[in-house]
Amino acid sequence: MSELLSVEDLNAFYGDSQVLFDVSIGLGTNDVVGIFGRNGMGKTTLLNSLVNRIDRKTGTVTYRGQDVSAWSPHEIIREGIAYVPEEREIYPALSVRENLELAMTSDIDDDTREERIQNVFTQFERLGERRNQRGGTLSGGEQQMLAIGRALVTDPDLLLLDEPTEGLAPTIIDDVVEILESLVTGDRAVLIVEQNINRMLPLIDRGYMIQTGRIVEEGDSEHLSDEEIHDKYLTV
Amino acid sequence: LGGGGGGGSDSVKIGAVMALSGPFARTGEENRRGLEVGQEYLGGEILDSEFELIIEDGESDPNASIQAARTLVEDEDVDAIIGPVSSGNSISVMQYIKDEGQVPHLMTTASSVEARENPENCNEYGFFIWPSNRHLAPTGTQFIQELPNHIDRDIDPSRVHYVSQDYALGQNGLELVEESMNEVGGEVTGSTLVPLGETDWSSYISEIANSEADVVTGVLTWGAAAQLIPQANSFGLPEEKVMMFNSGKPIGQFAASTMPNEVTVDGWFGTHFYNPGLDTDVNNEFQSLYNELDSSLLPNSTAGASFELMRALATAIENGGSTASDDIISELEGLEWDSVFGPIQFREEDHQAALNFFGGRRVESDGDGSEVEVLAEYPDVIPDARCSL
Amino acid sequence: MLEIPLITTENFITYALNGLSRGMIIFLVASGLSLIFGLIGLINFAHGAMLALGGYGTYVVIQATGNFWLGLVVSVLLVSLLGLALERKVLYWIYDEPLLGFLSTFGIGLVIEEALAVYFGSRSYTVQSPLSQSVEVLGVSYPSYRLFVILVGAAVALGVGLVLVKTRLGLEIHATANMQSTAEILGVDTARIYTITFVLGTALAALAGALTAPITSMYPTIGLDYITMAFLVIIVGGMGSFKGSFVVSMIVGQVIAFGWLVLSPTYVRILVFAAAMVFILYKPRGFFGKAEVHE
Amino acid sequence: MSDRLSDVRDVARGLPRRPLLAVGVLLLLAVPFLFPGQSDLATEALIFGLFAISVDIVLGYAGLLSLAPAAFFGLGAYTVAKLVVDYGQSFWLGFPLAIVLALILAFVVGYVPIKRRIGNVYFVLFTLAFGAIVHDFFFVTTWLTGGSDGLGFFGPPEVLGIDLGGSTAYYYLTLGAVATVGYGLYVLIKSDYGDVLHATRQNELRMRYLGYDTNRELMIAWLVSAAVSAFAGAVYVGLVGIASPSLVSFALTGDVIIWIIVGGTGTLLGPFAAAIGLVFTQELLQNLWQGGYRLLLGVLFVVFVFVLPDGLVGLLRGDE
Amino acid sequence: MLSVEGLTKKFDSVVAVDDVDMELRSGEIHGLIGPNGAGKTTTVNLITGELTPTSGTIEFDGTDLVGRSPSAIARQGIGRSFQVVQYFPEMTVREHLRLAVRDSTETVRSVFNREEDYEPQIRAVAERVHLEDDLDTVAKNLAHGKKRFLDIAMVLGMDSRVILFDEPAAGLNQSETDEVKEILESLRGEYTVLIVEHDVDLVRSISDRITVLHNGAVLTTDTPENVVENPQVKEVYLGE
Ligand SMILES: Nc1ncnc2c1ncn2[C@@H]1O[C@H](COP(=O)(O)OP(=O)(O)OP(=O)(O)O)[C@@H](O)[C@H]1O
Ligand SMILES: Nc1ncnc2c1ncn2[C@@H]1O[C@H](COP(=O)(O)OP(=O)(O)OP(=O)(O)O)[C@@H](O)[C@H]1O
Ligand SMILES: CC(C)C[C@H](N)C(=O)O
Ligand SMILES: [Mg+2]
Ligand SMILES: [Mg+2]
Repeated sequence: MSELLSVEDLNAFYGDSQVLFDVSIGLGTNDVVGIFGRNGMGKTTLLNSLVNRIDRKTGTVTYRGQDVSAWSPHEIIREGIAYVPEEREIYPALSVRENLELAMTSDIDDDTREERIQNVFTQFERLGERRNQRGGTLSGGEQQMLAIGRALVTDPDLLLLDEPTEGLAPTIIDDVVEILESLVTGDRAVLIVEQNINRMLPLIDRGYMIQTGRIVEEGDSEHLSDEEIHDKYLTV
Repeated sequence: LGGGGGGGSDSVKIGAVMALSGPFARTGEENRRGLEVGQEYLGGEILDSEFELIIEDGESDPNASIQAARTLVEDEDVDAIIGPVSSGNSISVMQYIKDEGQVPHLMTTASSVEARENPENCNEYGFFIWPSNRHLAPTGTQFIQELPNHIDRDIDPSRVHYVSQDYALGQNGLELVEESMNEVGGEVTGSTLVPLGETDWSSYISEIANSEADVVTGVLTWGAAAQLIPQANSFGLPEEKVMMFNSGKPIGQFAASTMPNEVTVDGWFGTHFYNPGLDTDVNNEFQSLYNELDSSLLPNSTAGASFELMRALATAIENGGSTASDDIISELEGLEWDSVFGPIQFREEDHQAALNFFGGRRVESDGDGSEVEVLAEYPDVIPDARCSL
Repeated sequence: MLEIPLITTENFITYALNGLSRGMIIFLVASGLSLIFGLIGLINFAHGAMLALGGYGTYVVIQATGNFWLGLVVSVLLVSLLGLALERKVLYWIYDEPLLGFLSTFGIGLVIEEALAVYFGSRSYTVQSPLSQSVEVLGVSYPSYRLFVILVGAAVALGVGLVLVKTRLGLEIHATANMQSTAEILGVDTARIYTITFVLGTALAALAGALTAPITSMYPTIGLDYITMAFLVIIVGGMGSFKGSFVVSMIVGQVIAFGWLVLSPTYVRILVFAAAMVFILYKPRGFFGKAEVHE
Repeated sequence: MSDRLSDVRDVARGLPRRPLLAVGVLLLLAVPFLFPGQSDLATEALIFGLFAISVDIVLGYAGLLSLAPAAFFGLGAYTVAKLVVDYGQSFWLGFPLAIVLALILAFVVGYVPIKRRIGNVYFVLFTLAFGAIVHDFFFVTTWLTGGSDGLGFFGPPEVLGIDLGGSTAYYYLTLGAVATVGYGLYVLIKSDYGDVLHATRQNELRMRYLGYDTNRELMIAWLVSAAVSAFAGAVYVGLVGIASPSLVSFALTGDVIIWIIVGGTGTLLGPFAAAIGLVFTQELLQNLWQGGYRLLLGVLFVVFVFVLPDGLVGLLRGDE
Repeated sequence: MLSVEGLTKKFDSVVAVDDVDMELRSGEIHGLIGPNGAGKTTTVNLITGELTPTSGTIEFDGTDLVGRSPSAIARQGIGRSFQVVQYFPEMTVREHLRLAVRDSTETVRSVFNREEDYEPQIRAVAERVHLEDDLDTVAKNLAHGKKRFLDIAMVLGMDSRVILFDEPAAGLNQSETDEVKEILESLRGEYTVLIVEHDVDLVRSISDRITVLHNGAVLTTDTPENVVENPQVKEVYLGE
C-alpha cells in the first residue's frame, strides 16, 4: 500500500481548548477509510486539520510525500483533494450551476468542465432539474447532493466526506452509498467521517474509532463491527 | 492683564495670523508671501536691528485665528499683528485685540463693513489697507453702468444678480450692492450665497444661469474664484451673463497666473486697485523680489497688501523710534507713503485708505501671458468715515 | 415657504446631467469602498486619502508633461500599487479585527493627507481641464469634460459589474465575501482575492480623484468630503452591493442636483445624511444588501 | 517585546503610586508659576484631557466607537457663546443649559441605535453621519450660530472681584472643574458600574441574562459622556472666547480619538495624560516644524495602533 | 411553576417550535431532548425573552412573560446558561460572581454604596462549583471545563429559582461531565431546572421527567425510563 496521506501526532485546538490529542492515521491510494465516533468527539476537527482549516494545530500532515502541514487550504485542495463539509456550505445566492463551477479551478478547459457538470446532473437527476435554482432555496437533501456534486466535479484523488448521509432521506442515502461505491472503484482514496457506522462498514477497507479527540480503536470493517466496540464508543 | 502694549524690548517682533489651511488658504499663502517679500525688502531689519516675523496658522477659522493671535500676543509678546485673512476671522481677532490683546492690528484683506464700521468691532488698534465693501460696491456698480459702452452685447446694467460666499463678507456685500444699485435706479434681482469650502459649483452655476439679470456681480475669495471661474467657463456661463466681480478676482494677477486660459474668456470683468504696470520704485522692487521668491506666480494685490502693511509698520516704528503700542498707533495714524498701489494714507478718523480703482478685463498679450485692458478709472475711492475710534 | 421654480426642459436636462456627473464620482468612491467592505468587512478610512493621491498624482504629471490623460493613467496605476503594498504588507493581518482595521486605516489616511499638506500646502490646486469646450447634448450645451466623467463612470459601472456577475473572478469574489473558508476548501486563493479586491477598490478611488481634479481642484482633505457621503451611499445601497452603490449614487446625485431648487444645498446634504442615519437604524442592510459582492 | 521595553515597564510599575500622584497634583497646581507664559496652553490641555476621558467612557468602557464626540463638545461651547453673545445672559447659566441640551441631544440620537444594538460598524457610520450633520448645521445656520463667522467674542465674568478672564484665574477654575468632574468619573468607573460596563463590553448577552438592562447601562454611559463632553466644551469656550465650526469638526473628533488610542482605551488616566501630553507636544512640534506637526501626530498614531494598541498605559502596565 | 402553552415560533416559513405545551414542576429537573433542529434552543430562547413567540403563553408564578425583555425575565428569577459558554474573558472569577450576586438594577446608584461586601455569597457560590481556588484567575485562562462551571456559577449567584441549561456538558470530557452531573444533582429540590442536552446518559440519569421535541412539536413527556423505551423516540432520535 503506497501512502497517499499520513498524519502524525496531530494536536488541534480551538482557542485554548484542545480537541485532538496525538492523532496519527494513514491512507493509501485506493483506500477507503472511515472515522467513527460520537457527537463532538473531534471527527470534523480532524478533517479540518488536514486542510488547515483550523486555528491552531501541531503535528505533520504528509500528502503524496510532501509535508503540507503549513500550506493554506486552497493550496492543499488544489493538489487534488475535495472536501464535502459537514455543514454543506452551499452558497445560497449562487445557482446550482455556479456552485459547481466555483469548485473547478481555472486550469480546466471548458469542454471538460461541461462534461463534469453533466456527469453530476446524471448522477443526481434532481440537481439537473434544479440547475438554475439558487442554492439557498434547495431542500436540505438537495443541498447535500450539491455538496457532494461540488466535490465530484473536481475529479479528486482524495475525497474527504464529513457525514455525507446526514439529513438525507433513506432513499437518497442509498443513492449516495451507490455513488460512493462507484467512486471507490476508480483510482481514488476516500476518507469518510460518519456516525452512521453500519451504513459505511460495507464500503470501507479500514476505520478508526475516535473518542474525545483520541484514536481509541483501529481495524478493518469486521473488527469495527464488533458489538462491544459499538457499545463502548458509539451508543449513547 | 492682557498681553499689554508690547513695550520697549530690544528687537522688534511682528506676529502674523495667516489662513494657511482651509477655504482661505490661497489668499493666506499670498498674504504670507507678501510678508516674506516685505522682510526681504526691509533687509530683515527695523530700527537697525534684525526683527522677528512669527507666522501662525489661523486655519480659516475664527477660533483658531483668535488662538493664534493670543499665542502671538501673550506668549510671543509681539509688537503688532498682521492678519488674519478673511473678514469673519478678522472680526473675532479684532474683538480680542480690543478687549485683551491691545496691540496694533493691521488687517490684510478683511473687507466687510461689519469689520470696519460696527462699533463693536472697529477699534483704535485696527488699520485697513484693503478696500472695504463700501469701496467696492459703488465702484463696481458704476463700472457696471458703463459696461454697455465697452461690449457689444445687449445687456441691461440696471439689473444684477449677486454672487458671493455665505459669511460676513458676502452677506454684507449683498446689502451694499443693493444699496448702490438702488442709488443708480437699478436693482439686485437675486442672490446666490455659496457655503465656504464648496467645491462642485454646478448647481450654483445653474442658478446663476437662470437668474433674471444679465449681469452677475459680487465679491469672492480666491478659493471661490478658483472654483467658479473654470467651472462657469465650462458651462459657457460668461457667454450668457456678463460676469463682473469686485476687488480684482477675474482680472487680478493671481488669477492670471493660476488660471491663465480661464480668465481671458470673453465675458469676465472686474474692478481692481492694483496695477502691476505701475512704474514706481517700490512696485518694481516688489515685483522683482516677488519673482525671486516664486516665479511660477505673478506679483499680486493680495501679496501687495501684506507687503505694504509690513512696510507701514516698519516705517511707523522707525519714525517713532519705539515699539510701544501707543507710539506705533499714533505714527500709523495719518501715515502717508508711496505704495505698490500708488500714494496711500491711513486716514486718521477710521484708519482706512483711499485707493485708485479701475475697471477692466483680461486680454491675451503679445507675449504668452495676458494683461489687463483698462476700460474705466476711479481714482481715490474712499467712503465717509463711519467708525469713530 | 418652499418655492419651486418652473423647470424648463433644457434646465431639467442640465440639472439631470449635473446630478449624473456628481453621482458618478460618488459612485466611483462608494463602489470601491463597498467592494472592500463587502469582502473584507473593513471600514477603510484611508479610502479618501487614496482619492486625494489620485488627484494629486494627476496634478503632478500634468505639471511635468502637460498631459492630463497620461496623468490619469499614471496616477491610478501608482495609487493601485500603493494599495497593493498596503494590503500585502499592512492590512492583511488585521482583517479579523474590524475596530483595529478602522483605526489603522484612519491613521494611514491621516498620514497621507498630512503628508500631502506638508508637501503641497493646504491650499487647493486648480487642475486644467483637458476638455474645455461644451458640447450639444439633448438640445442643451453641456461641459464636455463632465460628459466624459459620466461616460467613464458608466463604463466602470458596466465593466466592473460584468466582471462581478459574468466572470470566474466575480464568482470567486462572491464566494470569498460570503463564506471565505468555504471558498478556500473549494480551491479559491482567497488571499489573492482579497488583494485583487482591495487594489481594485483603491484604483476606483484614485480614478475618482483623478477625474474630479479638473472639476473641483485638489486639496489634501478632499477625500473626507467624499468619503462621508460615500459611506452613507453604501449603507443605503447595502454594504457590499455593487449594484446598490450605483443606484444610490445616482439617486443622491440627482437629489443634490435638483434639491437646491427648494432648499439650500447644505440643507440638502444634511437631509441626505439624515436619511442615511434612519437607514442604518431600520434597514442596516440597505436596499440591495445581503452583504453580497455580486450583481 | 524587547528587553528594554520590559525594563521601562518594570521601572514604571515599580514606582510608588501615591507619591507619584502627589507629585502630579503639585505639578498641576504649580503650572502658572513654573510656566508663567503657558497657562492658557495648560488650561486647554486640561480641558482636552477631560474631553478625552469623557469620550473614552463610551469608546473604552462601553465599547461604542463614536465619530461624533466633537458634536457634543461643540454644542457645549455654542450654548454658552449663544447665551452670552446673543442673549446677554450669564456665562454660568450656559453650563447647566449646555449639559441639559447635550443630554437631550444624546438621548434622541442614541436611543434607537443603542436599543437596536446596531453593531459596532454601523454605530461608527451612524455617528459619522450624525457628526457631519451637526457640523454642516452649525456651518450653515448663520442666523443661529454665526455660521463660519462663529459666535464671539467674550470673556468669562468677574467673580468675587477675581477676573476669570485672566490666564491664571481661568487655569485654576479649569483645574478645579476638571478635577471635580474627573474625580466624579473616576468614582463612577471604579464603582460596580464600571465593572458592569466592562463586562457588557465583553459579553453583552451574558449580562442581559444576569438580569442587567444593558441598553440602559450603555445609555447611561453615552449620556454621561455627552454631558461631560459638553461641559468640557463650555469650559473651553470660556478660554478662547469664541465658538466656531472648528469645535464641531471632524478634525477635533480625530484628535480626541488619537489621544485615546495613544493613552490607551479603557483607562481614565491614559487618555487624560495623553491629551495633555499631546497638546504640549503639538505646541512643541508646531514650533519646530509648523507645517508638518500634524503629520508627525499621524505617524505617532499609526505607531500606537500597530505597535502599542493598548496605548501608553498598556505599556506601563505590561499587559499582554 | 413555569408553564408553556401552545408555544409556537415561526421564522418565515420554518416552524421552529410548533404548539408546544410543557410544564416545569417546582423543584424538578426536567430534560429536553430531540434531534438537531428540533427546536430546543428556540424554546429556551422563547422562555428567556431572547425571541418573541409567534403565539402561545409562557406563565411563571402566575405572570405572563411574553413580551418582556431578557433582563427583566432574568430578574424575575429565570437564569440560563448557554450552548456556547458565555463569560467575560478579561475579568476574574470573583468579578464575574460579584456581577451575578449584586443587584442588577442598581446601575449608577452603585457609586454610593461601594462598600457592600459580597464576599460571603461569592465564596459560597464558588465552592458549589469548585472554583474557590480560582477566584482571582482571569476567566480566559480557565480550562474549558472550568469556564462551564463559571457559567453555571453565575446563574447560581443570581437570585433565580428556575435555571435553564443549554447543553451544559457540551465539549466536556468524561470527568468534567461527571462533575457537572454532580453539580446538577445538588440543585434538585432547591431550583427548578430545565436541561437541554445531547448526552443522553447524563439527561437520563438526572432528569425527573423528559420532554422530547421533534420538528418543533412535543413527541412525548415522560419519565426517563419510558422515554428511552419509546419506539418513536428511538426512531427519530436515539436510533437503535
Ligand atoms: N469553532 C469551534 N470553537 C470551539 N470549539 C469547537 C469548535 N468547533 C468544534 N468545537 C469543539 O470541538 C469538539 C470536537 O468537535 P467536532 O466538530 O470535531 O466533533 P465531531 O466529532 O465532528 O462531532 P459531530 O458528530 O457532532 O459532527 C467539540 O467538543 C466541539 O464542541
Ligand atoms: N433565525 C432563524 N431563522 C430561520 N430558521 C431558524 C432560525 N433560528 C432557528 N431556525 C430553525 O429552527 C429550527 C430549530 O432550531 P433550534 O436551534 O431550536 O434547534 P435545536 O433543537 O436547539 O437543535 P440543536 O440540537 O442542533 O441545538 C431549525 O430548523 C433552525 O434551522
Ligand atoms: C480672502 C479675501 C478675499 C477676504 C475677503 N476680502 C474678506 O473680507 O473676507
Ligand atoms: Mg462533525
Ligand atoms: Mg440547540
